[in-house]
Amino acid sequence: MLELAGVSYSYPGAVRALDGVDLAVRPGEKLAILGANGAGKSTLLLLLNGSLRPAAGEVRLHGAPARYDRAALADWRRAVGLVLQDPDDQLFAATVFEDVSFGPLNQGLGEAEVRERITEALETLRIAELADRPTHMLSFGQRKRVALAGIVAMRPEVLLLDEPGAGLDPLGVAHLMAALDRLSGRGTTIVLTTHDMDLAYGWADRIAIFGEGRVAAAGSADAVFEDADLLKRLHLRRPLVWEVGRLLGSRGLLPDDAPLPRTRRQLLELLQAGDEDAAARLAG
Amino acid sequence: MLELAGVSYSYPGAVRALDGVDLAVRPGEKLAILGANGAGKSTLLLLLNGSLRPAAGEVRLHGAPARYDRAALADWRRAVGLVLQDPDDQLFAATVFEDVSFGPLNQGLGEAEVRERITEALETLRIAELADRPTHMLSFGQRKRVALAGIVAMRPEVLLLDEPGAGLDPLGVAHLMAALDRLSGRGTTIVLTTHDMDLAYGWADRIAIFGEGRVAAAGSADAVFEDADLLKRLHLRRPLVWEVGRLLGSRGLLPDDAPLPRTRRQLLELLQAGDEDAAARLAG
Amino acid sequence: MRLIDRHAQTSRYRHLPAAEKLIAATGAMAVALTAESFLVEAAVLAAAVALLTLGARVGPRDLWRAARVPVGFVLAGSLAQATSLSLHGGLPSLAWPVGSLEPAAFVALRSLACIAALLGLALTTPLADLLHLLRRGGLGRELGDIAFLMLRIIWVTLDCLTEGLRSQANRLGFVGYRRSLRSLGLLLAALLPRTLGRARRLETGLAARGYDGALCFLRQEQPVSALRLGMILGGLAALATLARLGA
Amino acid sequence: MHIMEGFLPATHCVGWALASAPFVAAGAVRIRRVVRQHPEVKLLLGASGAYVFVLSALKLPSVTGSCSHPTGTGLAASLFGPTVTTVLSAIVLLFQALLLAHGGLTTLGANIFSMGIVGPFVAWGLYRGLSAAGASLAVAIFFAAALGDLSTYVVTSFQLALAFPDPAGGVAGAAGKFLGVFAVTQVPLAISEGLLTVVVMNLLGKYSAGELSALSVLSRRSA
Repeated sequence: MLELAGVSYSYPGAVRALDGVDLAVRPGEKLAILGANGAGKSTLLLLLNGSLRPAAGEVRLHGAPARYDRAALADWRRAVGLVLQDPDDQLFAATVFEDVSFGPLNQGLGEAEVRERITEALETLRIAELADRPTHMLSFGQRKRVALAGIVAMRPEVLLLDEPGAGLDPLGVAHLMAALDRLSGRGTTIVLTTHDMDLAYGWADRIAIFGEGRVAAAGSADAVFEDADLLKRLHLRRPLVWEVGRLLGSRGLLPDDAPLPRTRRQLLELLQAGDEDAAARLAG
Repeated sequence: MLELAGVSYSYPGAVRALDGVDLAVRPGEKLAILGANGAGKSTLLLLLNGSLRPAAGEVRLHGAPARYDRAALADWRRAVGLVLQDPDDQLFAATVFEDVSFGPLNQGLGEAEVRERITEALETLRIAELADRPTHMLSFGQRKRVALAGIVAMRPEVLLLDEPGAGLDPLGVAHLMAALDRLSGRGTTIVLTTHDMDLAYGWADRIAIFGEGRVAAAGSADAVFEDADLLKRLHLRRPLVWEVGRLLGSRGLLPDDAPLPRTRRQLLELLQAGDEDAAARLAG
Repeated sequence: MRLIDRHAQTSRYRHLPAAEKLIAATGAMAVALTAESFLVEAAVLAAAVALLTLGARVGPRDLWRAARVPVGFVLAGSLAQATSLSLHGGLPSLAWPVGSLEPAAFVALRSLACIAALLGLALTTPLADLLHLLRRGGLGRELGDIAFLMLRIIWVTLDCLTEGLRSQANRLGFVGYRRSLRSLGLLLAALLPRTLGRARRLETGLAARGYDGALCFLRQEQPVSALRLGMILGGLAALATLARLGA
Repeated sequence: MHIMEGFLPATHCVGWALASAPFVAAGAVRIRRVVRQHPEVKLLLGASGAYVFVLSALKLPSVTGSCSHPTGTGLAASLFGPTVTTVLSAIVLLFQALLLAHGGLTTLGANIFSMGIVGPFVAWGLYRGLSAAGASLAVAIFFAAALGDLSTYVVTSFQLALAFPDPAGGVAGAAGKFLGVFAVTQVPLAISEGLLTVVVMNLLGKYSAGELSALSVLSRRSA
């Protein structure tokens, strides 16, 4: 539904940020784009929603080459929402309610519909109680969620998020990821960038490894994390849960029928279950 | 050497941020202050270097109550260096060299001494090659290290760091922590705040758990992470390495003589060693 | 810097329509400025302070901190007004002319009354609410949008400034006059590109939300209540009557 | 230096508001035109105004050891041009009245006249004049900023003197008094502001040429 074909991009006076990127986003999927700081992940998202125009190659939206005139961009942004890393780059109004209303109003919706969208977006992010609060008195984590609500209220088909977990504590990340799961459950396609391998591993359907200006590997987590040399070259490391799960599995310490754990919780539960198995065996 | 006794602090017109904090920093130690976002960790650091003045209680420096006149503050800051979270707020000069020279020059050192300090600080941070680079063209991770170098060049006895790992990818964190270890090896006392439990567990000599406006627990990692209820109440969770290590230990899956793993690397090595043990036993 | 705003955002009166509060405050100022009796000025001052401390529950300490600078100016200005400067044998000398004290005291009291009325507005009404009124009342779309953006960016930039000052203080940047000036210069020179960069990124961020040059948003505001408006106008009328009777 | 709420008589409030109105209106018309030609300038202006506000909230050290706020008119006028600065200053003064209780609503017109009109135009004129006369950049900027600050203060004293003439010395005598009362802090402050502005413009010229040229769309006279 959203596709980059051979896309290159350079910032004026700087080295090439993207160098022949191929990437196709599939409808309804949860795609994580992994890469080190400065690898160009943000640039990639800006190209995916038309904020930047490729120097070479093509962006395709619903199969057709993207156009960059005003009307086309407006449609594009209706379909593809982008949440930037720093919420202060996206918030402008004095209160949360006012701020979230901006996108839906720009879509030309009526007041009743806009109100409904706001209520729903705040509800999805579990921040209904913030509606009335001034944006400049929110914590960083709250601002992050408000910035996301501002896009969610526009009901895009595809949601792009730049480092959604950056700067949040574990609880903040958990809240945010839970909201993304609710959106995904309703059919929204979600693409996020991160350098947190465990976050990506626990959440994504599909993972794209990004480095040296292009997508170096894309596929299931298991396939992608197999290539140790590639990860090393791009200064990435495997998720800890992946590593521990593999090692435990290879030693036969996990229940045979269980799939490998993908999240911290799954790993710990499996370990505890193993504990009980062993205890049961001893007792039996 | 640096001590908070019953320290309270409120921001004007807002709720109490700190409420009777007791904390003593010991010479030469590596102390991690753990707490959720917004718990008041940054406020605590600002009190520790005299940037904020307690509403109640006392800060003690080398055993004597701290004074807040100009001369005393200058001495204080010579002894206690604070690195803030966002490097962009801390870099002013056009080049890395000039920026790092800011502190030593303000200390009134001669040019030769200042040059030496800069060279040493850049060397410690492994960024000597950046000396002539314009600060605004550095990556985020590089800017973080330059901001740290600016304080390191002042050779403080105590180094305070606010969320040094925030926003960095794993490689960036590894570089930064390696630099902190070099400083610690030279006798610098280091205090950092973080919400990354694994980072704290792998690095610190001692851990203080901060929440609800005070230090709720302080001591060795093992003692501090024992109290599951406290951690839960403060929205913290145990380090994954700690959890996995414990569970493996309790199942007898780690070599008996080895201490529990504290870092990702130690954990994986122990697991692999166990693998080889098992293999050896099978072969034997 | 944030003291007044914090009160405004958390005030009990925050949700009253800004128009009502603006009418009350500017009405009180108009009465104070046109009245010529000490009694009326004192009544405006007392009413505003009472509304702030008893009604809006602003603590006396915070009220004083908010009023400190303007009150200082009023005292200095009135002192200058009350004295007379003359040159005797080439040396300037100050004198207290007979009858100069009363008019100076009156101006001081009038000014205090108006400052209290201003604080009555500022401590209960977020600035953004007043900007809405102005935008509707003829400030124009462009200027209104610019004022809103200013307000938003001010908060973000102030955070940068505070952290920057802190960081420079940590590195002894304010030891001595020359170093202080140099440090502030470095800070301001670094802050301009940062602030302009913020504007560029905000443009990208807003474009992602369909920004096409106009800032539009829905407001949640209580409608103006005829009862409250009547009470405000009644109070102002009483003060105005008092002024006429006193004159 | 702001005239605080309620200090000027009603007639003077109205008078100064009327005196300032045409300048503000002219600036507003220009801003509207620039914004319509270059829509992206709206955000640039918002950021510029925020910068002017934050600048004026800074505590400036003075040679006497006392601290006060700079007017920022010299720096703002050299960055954004005097017409745009007038409008931005007007909004800044409104914000200061409502966020800091510095200045006031009734005295807004008088304060705009001194800080938003006379200060920037004096600074701009001096800067252009001195540059044309061959003064070095630093000298031109120093006098523009220092005298821009000082002229603001002189105008304020004059405004106060007009409102409260001295029984013996008349308006001139009163102006002397008000100048005297505030001179202790203001003259050293003007010198500090001049020096600071030199440092800032110097650094900006060296390292932020790109940003300065982005701002030229605001200060260019032909726009």
